[in-house]
Amino acid sequence: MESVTAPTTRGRAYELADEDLRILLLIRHFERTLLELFEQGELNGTTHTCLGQEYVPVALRPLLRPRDFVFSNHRGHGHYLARYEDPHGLLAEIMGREGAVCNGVGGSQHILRDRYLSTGVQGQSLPVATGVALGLKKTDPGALACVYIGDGTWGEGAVYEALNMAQLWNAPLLVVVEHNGIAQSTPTAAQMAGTIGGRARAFGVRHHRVATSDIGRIRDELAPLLRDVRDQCRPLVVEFLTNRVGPHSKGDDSRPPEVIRLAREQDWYRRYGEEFPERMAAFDAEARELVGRVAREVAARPPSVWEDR
Amino acid sequence: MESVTAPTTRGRAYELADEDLRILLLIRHFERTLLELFEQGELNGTTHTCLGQEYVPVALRPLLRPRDFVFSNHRGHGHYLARYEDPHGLLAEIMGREGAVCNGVGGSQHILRDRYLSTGVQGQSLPVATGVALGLKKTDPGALACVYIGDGTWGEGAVYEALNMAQLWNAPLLVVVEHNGIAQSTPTAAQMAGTIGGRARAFGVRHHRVATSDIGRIRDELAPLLRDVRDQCRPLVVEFLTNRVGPHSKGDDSRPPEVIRLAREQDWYRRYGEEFPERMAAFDAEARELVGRVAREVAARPPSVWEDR
Amino acid sequence: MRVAENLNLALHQAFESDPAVHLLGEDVADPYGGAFKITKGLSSRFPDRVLSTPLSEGGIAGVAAGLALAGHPAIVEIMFGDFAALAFDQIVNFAGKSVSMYGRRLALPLVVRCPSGAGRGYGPTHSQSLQKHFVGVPGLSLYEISPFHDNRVLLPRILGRAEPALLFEDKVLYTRQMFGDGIVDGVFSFDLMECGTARVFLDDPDTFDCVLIVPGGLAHRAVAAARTLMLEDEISCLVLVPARLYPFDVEPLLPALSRAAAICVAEDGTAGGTWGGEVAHQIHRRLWGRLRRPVTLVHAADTVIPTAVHLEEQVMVREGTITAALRETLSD
Amino acid sequence: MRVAENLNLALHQAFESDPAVHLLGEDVADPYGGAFKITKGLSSRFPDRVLSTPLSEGGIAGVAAGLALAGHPAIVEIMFGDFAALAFDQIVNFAGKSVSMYGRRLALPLVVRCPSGAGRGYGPTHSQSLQKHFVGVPGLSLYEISPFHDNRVLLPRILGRAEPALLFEDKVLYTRQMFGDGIVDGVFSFDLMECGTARVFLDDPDTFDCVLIVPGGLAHRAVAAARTLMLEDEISCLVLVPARLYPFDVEPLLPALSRAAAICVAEDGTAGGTWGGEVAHQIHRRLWGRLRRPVTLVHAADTVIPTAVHLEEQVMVREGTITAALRETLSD
Ligand SMILES: Cc1ncc(C[n+]2csc(CCOP(=O)(O)OP(=O)(O)O)c2C)c(N)n1
Ligand SMILES: Cc1ncc(C[n+]2csc(CCOP(=O)(O)OP(=O)(O)O)c2C)c(N)n1
Ligand SMILES: [Mg+2]
Ligand SMILES: [Mg+2]
Repeated sequence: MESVTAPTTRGRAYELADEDLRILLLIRHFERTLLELFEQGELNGTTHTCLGQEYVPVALRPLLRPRDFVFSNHRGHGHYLARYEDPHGLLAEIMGREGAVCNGVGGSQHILRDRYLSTGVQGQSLPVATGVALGLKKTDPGALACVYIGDGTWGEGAVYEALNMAQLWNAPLLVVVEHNGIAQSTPTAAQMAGTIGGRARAFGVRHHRVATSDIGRIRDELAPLLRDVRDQCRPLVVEFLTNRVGPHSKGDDSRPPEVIRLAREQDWYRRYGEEFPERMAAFDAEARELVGRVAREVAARPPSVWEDR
Repeated sequence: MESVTAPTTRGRAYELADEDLRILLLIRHFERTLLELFEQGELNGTTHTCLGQEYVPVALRPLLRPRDFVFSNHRGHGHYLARYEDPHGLLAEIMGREGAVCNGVGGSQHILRDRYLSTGVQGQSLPVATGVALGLKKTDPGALACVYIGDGTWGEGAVYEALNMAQLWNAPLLVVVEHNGIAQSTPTAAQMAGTIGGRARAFGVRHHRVATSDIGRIRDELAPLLRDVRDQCRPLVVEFLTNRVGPHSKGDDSRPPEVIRLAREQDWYRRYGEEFPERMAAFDAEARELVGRVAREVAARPPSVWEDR
Repeated sequence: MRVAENLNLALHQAFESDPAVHLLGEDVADPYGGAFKITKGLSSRFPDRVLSTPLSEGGIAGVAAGLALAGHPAIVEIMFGDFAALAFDQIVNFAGKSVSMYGRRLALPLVVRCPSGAGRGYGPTHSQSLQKHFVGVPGLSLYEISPFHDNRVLLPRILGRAEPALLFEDKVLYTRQMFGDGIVDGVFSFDLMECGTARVFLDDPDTFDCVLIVPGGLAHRAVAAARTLMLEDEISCLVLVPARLYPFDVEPLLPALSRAAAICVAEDGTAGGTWGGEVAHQIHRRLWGRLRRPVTLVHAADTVIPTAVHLEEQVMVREGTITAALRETLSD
Repeated sequence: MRVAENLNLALHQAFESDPAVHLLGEDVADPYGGAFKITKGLSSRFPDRVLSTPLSEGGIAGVAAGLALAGHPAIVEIMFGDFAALAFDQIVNFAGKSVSMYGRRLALPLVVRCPSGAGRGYGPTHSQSLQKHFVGVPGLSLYEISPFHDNRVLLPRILGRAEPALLFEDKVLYTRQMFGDGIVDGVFSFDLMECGTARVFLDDPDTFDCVLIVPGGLAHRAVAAARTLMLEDEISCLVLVPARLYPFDVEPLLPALSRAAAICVAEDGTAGGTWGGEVAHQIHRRLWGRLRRPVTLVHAADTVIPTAVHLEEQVMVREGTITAALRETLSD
């Protein structure tokens, strides 16, 4: 019921597809732009960027299908962009401008589009996703419900109520855990006794740990597991060991410098920059340019209108 | 982190002390009397008898100390009687008569006396007991908080939130699980994926399974474990594999006859009756007589008065 | 027909008429059929659509919301309504919010059934009426069963709105008979107003001294109070029993209310931020200057609901609590 | 001194004066010091008594109740008050009940702090004012911080009652200054009535046209409305800001209220079963026949709190919402 990737790349090397690099960088620049806009006082409220974790939804991209439901959380921009490549709609949502996915009502944390839904209350979405999975099983066999949560969210009782029911009733549920070692300011060890793997297994739920950020390898590993979620309606917890490179939200990073340095070191962005500097530079410039244009376009739009209350 | 008893008695045989037999039978007759009183229409509301499970609190009796907190649940008469040997106060509480432990306000499910407290909402008491354990650790080192729950209660998210915190913060918490294979009408397999042991371990919490109803053996097994709870503030889940011999509450037993028969076969009452018929008969008659007298006395009392609202 | 049976039939019909409807709850499957037997027979007829759940009130509400989101109208039975407290987040902060917080209306056909109320000796954590705690959440409607409202009409109407709703069900009412054919007893008749509110009257719905407004669980006590007031005090009462508690529209009741010498709203549960307070406020604002006296609210005593019968009686709203309140009101 | 700082000092003093006091909450430890920095410095000074918790709002409330039960007064910080929904069972059905459901009073010194309110663009699930959902639970008191009430006085008083309480804290208020020395600004003064309610007045607390009652989070908006009404309409308002919202005792306010041409209660959150409704009901009953008009309630619009600033402003109670409501009331 348990499997793990080797943390280092062994065996055949995976090529990073242009498409994937493009989306990775789209997300990266989207997030950076948000932090800049915040600093410039252009944005209100709060936002949680996924800097360092962009590869998780990018890796899952071809493994998920349009009829799958995706449940996202507070740190969801990458999840959304990997699914819809719609920086305009998302930025408009965050800035409250015309063309916003949810007319500016939901903002960064509350997005609904087709079969994609996020909420700002941690843990709440797991039982909901379980219900959706049970529904899909009847009306859309082969489709699954995927729900993203962080390591800290394993503090919520709702997680266990949901895992229990998902396993009892064979829900095609995929729980993607972005284990970045921290919840807001609290290191995982200070908020979690035991392990995520142990907790999944305790409910009879299959668990797989992904210790690499190599997108091709991740897909190879996950493809057969996701097949079982779909075909056998067998719930699955996939735990990504990942790194939060940025602050929790806007500049609130109280981690010791050493920890931040380590996170940065493991950042795919840095690694790719070293591995293939020229290709990176070209794609990076393109993404930066694109997001910059999006930001200017969206900023120039009139405020969003909310009619269908 | 895991240990189990052998289900059958091997090695040295344990003598059942008179004292233990007396209390076992006190509880047994108390519960039987309740069901009779219900049938006769003498009681109102509902009640959950612990028929078949009496030995659990009796085994724990000498292992718990007056300064320990005990948290009980809906099926708590045995827990109370094993601690206080006070059938008058409890029956008065259930019948709403003078001398009731809680003036008839709490009834069967909501009892408070010194450091004993029960509530009717399943799972609620685990976080509370964790808090009490943390408090005791500071002001009463060596004391623990013991909380009784059933197998079905493992459906509640509160259980996991509490286990996590208890383990993270080294709370002297003892969770006693009376795993009787059923929750109201639902067999454990239909409401629990995985196992109780796995769930405790998933939170790093030590787990011990008791598969015997031999009181002396249980005490031998648990004594060192409870010492660690007290001295090392190491949380512990003790899972008793036990049998609900009676209905869930009053006559609502929808189990197949075969299952009920099996439960009855394992009943200590039947076994002791075979093992030492004469001693049993004598003690049994005494307990029956005692509880009968208590019931008559309490029934003759005026209604309880509730002043300190 | 007993109310429990009527509700059971309503559930069966909901399952028959829409093959997507699901029901979830603890011990709801046959042969047990739920703690109050309201779901009897459902799991035998529709085994795939009835989920007998673990003890996970919050989780169940969430799973049901998920089913609803995926197009399967979902009904939840919370074994004792008190435990809806455990599902408060899912009901108020997910289901209730999601219908509007994404910037457009979202369909979410979810009904959370809450067996409520005291009078059966179940004690402080199994006898509450938590209606008031759920009042005033945009997108979340509150209903209550009554002996006047056929649940075979009410339930499809609730589900048809495709919005999250709570359905409160008085546990004592389960054991009583439904009223039919406009007859309450030899003395009182009833009809349903166009807005859905039931009105109980003596001979003529337009002739009365006082108006009593109560949710369904109090219907029998209110009618009994009306009877007593008629016999002993020659005060005639119109009893109004709405099926939907929130949002509450006082408009259609104004003609009757404006003629009343006294208006009393009685409800189970303690005072403070209640449904009755909401109704009273609407009446005060709409009929200001035309009311002879303020609306009287009747509640349970300001404490927990004790277990022992004699204590429970001291605390609960009884027929006598209502008659006494109306007498006092009229004597002002 | 900023309100956040005052509250922080109050917590430090509570820890100094009672070595049994504990505080629990998510990310409350240094250097983070809580999402709103209210607990800054506490964990450094009292490392054994500050528990930075996992994400487990329900569990935390339970653990805190357990500490209180074992004699350790406990303060919980719910990071965003909205998540108190997850602790609803523990707060209402354990802590609130346990003080009386065992047939005698039980001490349970527990304070659940709820940073609340909109205006900071946090969106529908991080901006609510859930006060009304907790109103009317016997044994559970509700307080709200204000710029007039020194938390170094308020907090010990709450803890001293040794009963479960919720303390609502407006998130925007955190960033404002406390008022001291009876001075609000060049125009308005304030004092504290004996009952603890703050009153803001022009020259003389006994001379005014209207009364505005608001919880602390609305204090600035209410005072601003009073200022506008004075300058633009020559209407003078007395603003009343109670620290304890529930139980609410209207008695000491009656002399002032009975002289008002209009009374308005403004509160954040949507209409329906609100604290303001409760206050209004008490006023209507006590001053029936002496009021010129019914109490006006002011609420947020009947929907979720949207994220975008321009939308949030459409929904929230603003100064203008209050002035408009009072103008309309007076023109009736
Ligand atoms: C129920 C609930 N409690 C608290 C919060 C506030 N909060 C938002 S994110 C967060 C930390 C979440 O940590 P984790 O799940 O590890 O996700 P990460 O932020 O690391 O991606 C907290 C405490 C919340 N949104 N919901
Ligand atoms: C939160 C909550 N949900 C449901 C119930 C109703 N209920 C009382 S006992 C029970 C079954 C409990 O099963 P288990 O924990 O196995 O204990 P057992 O009855 O077998 O001793 C249920 C569903 C309750 N009291 N509290
Ligand atoms: Mg994390
Ligand atoms: Mg059991």
